[in-house]
Amino acid sequence: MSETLDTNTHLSMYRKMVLVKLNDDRLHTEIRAGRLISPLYSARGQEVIPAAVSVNLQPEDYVVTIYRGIHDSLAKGVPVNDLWAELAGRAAGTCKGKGGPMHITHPKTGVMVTTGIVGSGIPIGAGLALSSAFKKDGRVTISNFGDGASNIGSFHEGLNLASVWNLPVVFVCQNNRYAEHTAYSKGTSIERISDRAAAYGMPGIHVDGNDPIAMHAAAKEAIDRARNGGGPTLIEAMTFRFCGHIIGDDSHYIPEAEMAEAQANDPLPQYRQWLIDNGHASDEELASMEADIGNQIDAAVEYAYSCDYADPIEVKRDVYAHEIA
Amino acid sequence: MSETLDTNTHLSMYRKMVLVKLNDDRLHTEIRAGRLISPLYSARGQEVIPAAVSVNLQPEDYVVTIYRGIHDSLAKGVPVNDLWAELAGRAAGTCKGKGGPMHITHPKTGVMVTTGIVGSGIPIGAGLALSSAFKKDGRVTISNFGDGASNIGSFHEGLNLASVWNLPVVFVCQNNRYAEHTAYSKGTSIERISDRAAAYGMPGIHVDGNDPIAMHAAAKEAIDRARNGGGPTLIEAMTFRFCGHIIGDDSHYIPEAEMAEAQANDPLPQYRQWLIDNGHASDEELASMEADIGNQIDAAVEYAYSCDYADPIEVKRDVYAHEIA
Amino acid sequence: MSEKKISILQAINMAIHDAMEADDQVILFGEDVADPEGGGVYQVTRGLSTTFGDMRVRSTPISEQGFVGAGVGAAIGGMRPIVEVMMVNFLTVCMDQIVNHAAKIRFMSGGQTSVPMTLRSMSGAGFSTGGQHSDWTEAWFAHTPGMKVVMPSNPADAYGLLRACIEDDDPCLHLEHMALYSARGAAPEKGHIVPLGKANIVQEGGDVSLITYGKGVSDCQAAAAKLAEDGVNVEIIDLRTISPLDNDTILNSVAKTGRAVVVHEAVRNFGVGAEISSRIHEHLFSDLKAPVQRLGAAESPVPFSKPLEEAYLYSQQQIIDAAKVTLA
Amino acid sequence: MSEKKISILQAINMAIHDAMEADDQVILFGEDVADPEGGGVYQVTRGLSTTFGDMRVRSTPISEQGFVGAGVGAAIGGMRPIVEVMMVNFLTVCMDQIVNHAAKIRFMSGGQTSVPMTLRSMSGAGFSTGGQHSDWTEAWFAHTPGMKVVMPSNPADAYGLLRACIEDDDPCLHLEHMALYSARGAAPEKGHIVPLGKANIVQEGGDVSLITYGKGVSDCQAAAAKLAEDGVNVEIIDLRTISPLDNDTILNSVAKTGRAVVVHEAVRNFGVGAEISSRIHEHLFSDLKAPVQRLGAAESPVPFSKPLEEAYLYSQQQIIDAAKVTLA
Ligand SMILES: Cc1ncc(C[n+]2csc(CCOP(=O)(O)OP(=O)(O)O)c2C)c(N)n1
Ligand SMILES: Cc1ncc(C[n+]2csc(CCOP(=O)(O)OP(=O)(O)O)c2C)c(N)n1
Ligand SMILES: [Mg+2]
Ligand SMILES: [Mg+2]
Repeated sequence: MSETLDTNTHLSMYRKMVLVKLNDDRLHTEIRAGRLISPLYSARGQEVIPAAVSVNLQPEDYVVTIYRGIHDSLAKGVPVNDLWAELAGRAAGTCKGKGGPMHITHPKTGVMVTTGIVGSGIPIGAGLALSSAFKKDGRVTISNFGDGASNIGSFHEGLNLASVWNLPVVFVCQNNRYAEHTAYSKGTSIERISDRAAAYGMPGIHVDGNDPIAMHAAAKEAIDRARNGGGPTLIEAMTFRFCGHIIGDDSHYIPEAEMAEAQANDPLPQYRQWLIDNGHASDEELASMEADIGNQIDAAVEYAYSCDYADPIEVKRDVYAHEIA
Repeated sequence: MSETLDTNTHLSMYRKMVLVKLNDDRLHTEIRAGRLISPLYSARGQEVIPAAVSVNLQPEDYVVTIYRGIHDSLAKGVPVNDLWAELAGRAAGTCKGKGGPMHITHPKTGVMVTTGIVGSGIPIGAGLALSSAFKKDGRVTISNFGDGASNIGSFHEGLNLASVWNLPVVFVCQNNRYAEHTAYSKGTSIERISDRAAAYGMPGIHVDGNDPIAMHAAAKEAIDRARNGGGPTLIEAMTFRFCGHIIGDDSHYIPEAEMAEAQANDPLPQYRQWLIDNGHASDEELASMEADIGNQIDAAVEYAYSCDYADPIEVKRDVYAHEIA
Repeated sequence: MSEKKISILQAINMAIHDAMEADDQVILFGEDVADPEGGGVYQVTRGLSTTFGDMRVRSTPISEQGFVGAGVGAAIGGMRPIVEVMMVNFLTVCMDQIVNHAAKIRFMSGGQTSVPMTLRSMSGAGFSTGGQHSDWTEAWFAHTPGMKVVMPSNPADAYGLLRACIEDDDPCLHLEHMALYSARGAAPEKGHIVPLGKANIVQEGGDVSLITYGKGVSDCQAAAAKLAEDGVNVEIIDLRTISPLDNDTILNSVAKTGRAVVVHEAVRNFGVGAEISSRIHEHLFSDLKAPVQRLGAAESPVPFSKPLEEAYLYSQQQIIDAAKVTLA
Repeated sequence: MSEKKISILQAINMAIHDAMEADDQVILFGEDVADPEGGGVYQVTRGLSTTFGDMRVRSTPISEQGFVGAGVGAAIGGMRPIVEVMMVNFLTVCMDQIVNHAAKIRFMSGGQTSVPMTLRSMSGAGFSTGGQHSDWTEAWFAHTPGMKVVMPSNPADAYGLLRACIEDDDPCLHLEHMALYSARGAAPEKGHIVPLGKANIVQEGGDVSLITYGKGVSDCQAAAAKLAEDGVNVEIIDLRTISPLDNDTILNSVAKTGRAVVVHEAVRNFGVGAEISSRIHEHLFSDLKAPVQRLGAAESPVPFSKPLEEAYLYSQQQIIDAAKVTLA
């Protein structure tokens, strides 16, 4: 890591990372305790990516993400209260409890679509960018997806279309080396997904997605290009997924050495130490930030559980703009 | 053109080209005269590609092609009588008149699938190759498609899968510069489709598909590689489509100069002259070959029109292996 | 309605034109739809890119998942995209964007986002285009909550339904029959809207209700003329909207006639006719004088050859016979 | 049937195992199906790659169009592929290969080629997996000539239907309900076949026929037990095969009872129930004592939260009420 960013940016990134991490921990706790009924596709280990991307975004910029994307949503700014109410299926949730973790949506903070279908957010992201191109609203769209998604047709069609139409979108492939239980090389015929950008005449960036500074630089380059009319970029951010595909998955298919090495390189404690070593914050300051975030999450969980479920009649609402008899 | 092939191969290629060309001419005549009711996606101008590919194939090798692929089917060996009976919708046709021009199938000569859906023959070709890998039957599969097809998801998924599984298949992209009425660069974000092979760790060959010798060499290299366990290849064969997307299309969207230049480079008369100039055949020999082929087609058309239509009860047959009440 | 006659093709073109003129957020894309590409393979969209510019009218690469997905995204971003998927059979390559996304996003987001996108797609047997260019799957989309499905039978309805779809805040599928593109009829007034979910009684009659849509309407009219010769008074209902179905119009008609035949070009089994027939039986069990008859295509892919294609499609005689079965 | 009890999950695993043992041409692929990937996300295919090797059992990239298309090609090339598309909602990304190719190729080739491929796919609401992981679209495939569609309700049927699908010379879709994977029942004999197109009378009764499949069977059994307390004698038909429908068994039962309720988890409108209801009315118009009732899910995407998901699904009470409506 080399120093190029100011303390504010660093702390802003670290804060988002801690929020994502503690939130993920708490989700595990609540689900394991049986207090929350929800699938959980943990992004533990991938915190750096959305933190570094989102500090480069404006509040009105758009984000599209996937079932695993609670980290993307939180980093973009979805309020923890609304998020937890949704995860708890309550009427006060972002989606009235109708969407759940795989479909978090919060236009107020730019989180426009969360999809459970691998790859489908890529053309949708291109479409959001198209709306910005029409409106000249200056927005940039980030579309997040995994390494496995780079093998599905939507990836190909979405990237080609975004390139042909020169759209203001950044495709962020969070390469955590596994797609469900399938190791990268069993599904993907090329060593670097970023090299696929060349198939679309698009810049491709391969970056260590666990290195906040490198990730920040990659995101900044791509977002600036999109905002300035330079068109789309494909970023492949290398990372790892510590908690399996879904809660309950014991990662038995990951060689022990691979997991051990990844865990030894957990970006969070490393970044924390680096921030201290480089004088951006003291241990106490960070501890206090962490405690604040922890309290915020405690409050959100408590708030969520105190909320009511939506009335069953809500099944009939939001199917169409106007209820159909 | 440089000389590397023997006279037999040259004449074999030329014979196939003439067959395809005269057959196409006759289709235009019959349809225009109202004697044949059928869509026609002419491959006039693309004759070299299937001629050069198929002289490198064994009779039992598989071919998959598209609505435009009558040239591929004829070059592979589908008998003209069976073909014309099908185009005329007769019971004696390859498919009993159930398939028509977009679905020519003739397993006896290895023509396994003709599809009307852009791109869908690509994964199917991979699957045929997979069956060969299982059976170790030594077959190679050729999957033909157009330039526009390289932008659809099936292309991406099919090539990636074929590469990951190292299948004995050759993907032949017949780049005629237009997809329906859309010029190449409006749909495709990269200059050479063959460069997309790199996205799948697969060799990509860019070749002049109107040059019989170059095309022969490209096909041979790829087919040999597939047959010897070296896996798939993507060939981009540059060519042109003289008669529009479908019969009736006046190619108004093609700049006149582009069309004129392409027509001036019609590969058929050029190759004919080259064969004579290089002593492979005399003008008279070629004229006699052409006359023979013309007669064969005359006979096929006559034969087709003399055949009966299938009984209407045939609508119920071949839906399932056994008729369902 | 004016006295002027236009074709359905013209009506669709006019509807898109007028919608784009009325609302800047309306955009159009699909394969070959812009003028440099001929304004559509059937020229349905001719002139629109010249009038409204390359930004708003775009020819796309061949990538239906890509551009329908882009339609979903653009709609969420506040546009009103009209997206042409050239043929109904090609909807199979982008079902995910339509069914899992366009149709569900309003609900899954708890009403925060929506997809006011209009899909246009065409099909129709009778042209010897074979198994992958002529069949119909409207029943799939009708079975998809969140989607609306319409199919016009005449120029004024094509205009009015398409404008209603474009103005509607939910995803709509506007189905077009190739055989009807050239069908002529009274031109609609500019701005004419045919409300979604409202069927049309094309012809009143007291003996039997023929319930249909799209090309079925003219086929039923022809059959009704023959039936009239035998003294049978046919009522013809043009559904116009397949989903949501106009229960009231259907049930009122059959309550009156006591007999019904449902006619569509899609294969009969598990088709739209099944839903209509069940609803009629459910609501009018004791009023019905005969079981509802259903007509559709034969249970096979669409054959290429003319005689087989004819055997595949329902015939006028079959409509007449079905009506007579209910009268027996 | 032996006395041993096994789960549906085990039955499916055994059926694939025994089919692969019996026929070298049977191969298996899908996401994560091989043992290095855990033998399927729910371990349905555990052990098979170890037993039959990496050539015959393959985990695929995430590319359903690619690997279902490869299944089509491999089947044409003489193999009998079993292809797992993990969830029913993901069938939307490969509809083209299923509907335009697998289902149509035998017909379009005039019988020269065929696609003896078995697709397996799973779904089911009740697990708070939300709008894109739990709904059902069997009606789409039943509306597709050339396809066969089955859905087992118990382990022996799962084994027998799956083996029948694999042996069948046409493309079959084997649908699996997530809630039933752990359902236990008598183990089938090795080689047990449940013929396609034959329904099963699960319980005989003279008052009303409940017609259902999959998870609907145990739901109807539970409702029937309550109805029995009120003296209502229920006949339960487990369709087992959704397409082609077993007309004879359905019609014989309803001819006897004069009353019928169709129950499925898919949304009611334009669902499989509509076809069944129409057929019954068409054939038994004068024998019916009451209109056929249909039950299905509410007309919405599947909601995430428990109370909404419950409101979405049909309830036991609704089955009881529907039966009583026919008896009123
Ligand atoms: C079209 C489709 N196929 C399969 C699935 C099942 N599935 C869910 S997540 C997943 C793995 C995705 O891997 P990757 O893209 O690497 O993202 P990650 O989960 O690792 O973040 C699969 C196969 C799906 N949701 N959609
Ligand atoms: C999925 C799909 N989308 C659209 C079409 C309509 N269509 C038929 S041919 C064609 C153009 C294909 O162009 P290309 O791949 O270059 O092949 P060519 O026709 O030039 O040989 C299109 C768009 C189709 N058949 N299938
Ligand atoms: Mg991954
Ligand atoms: Mg082309």
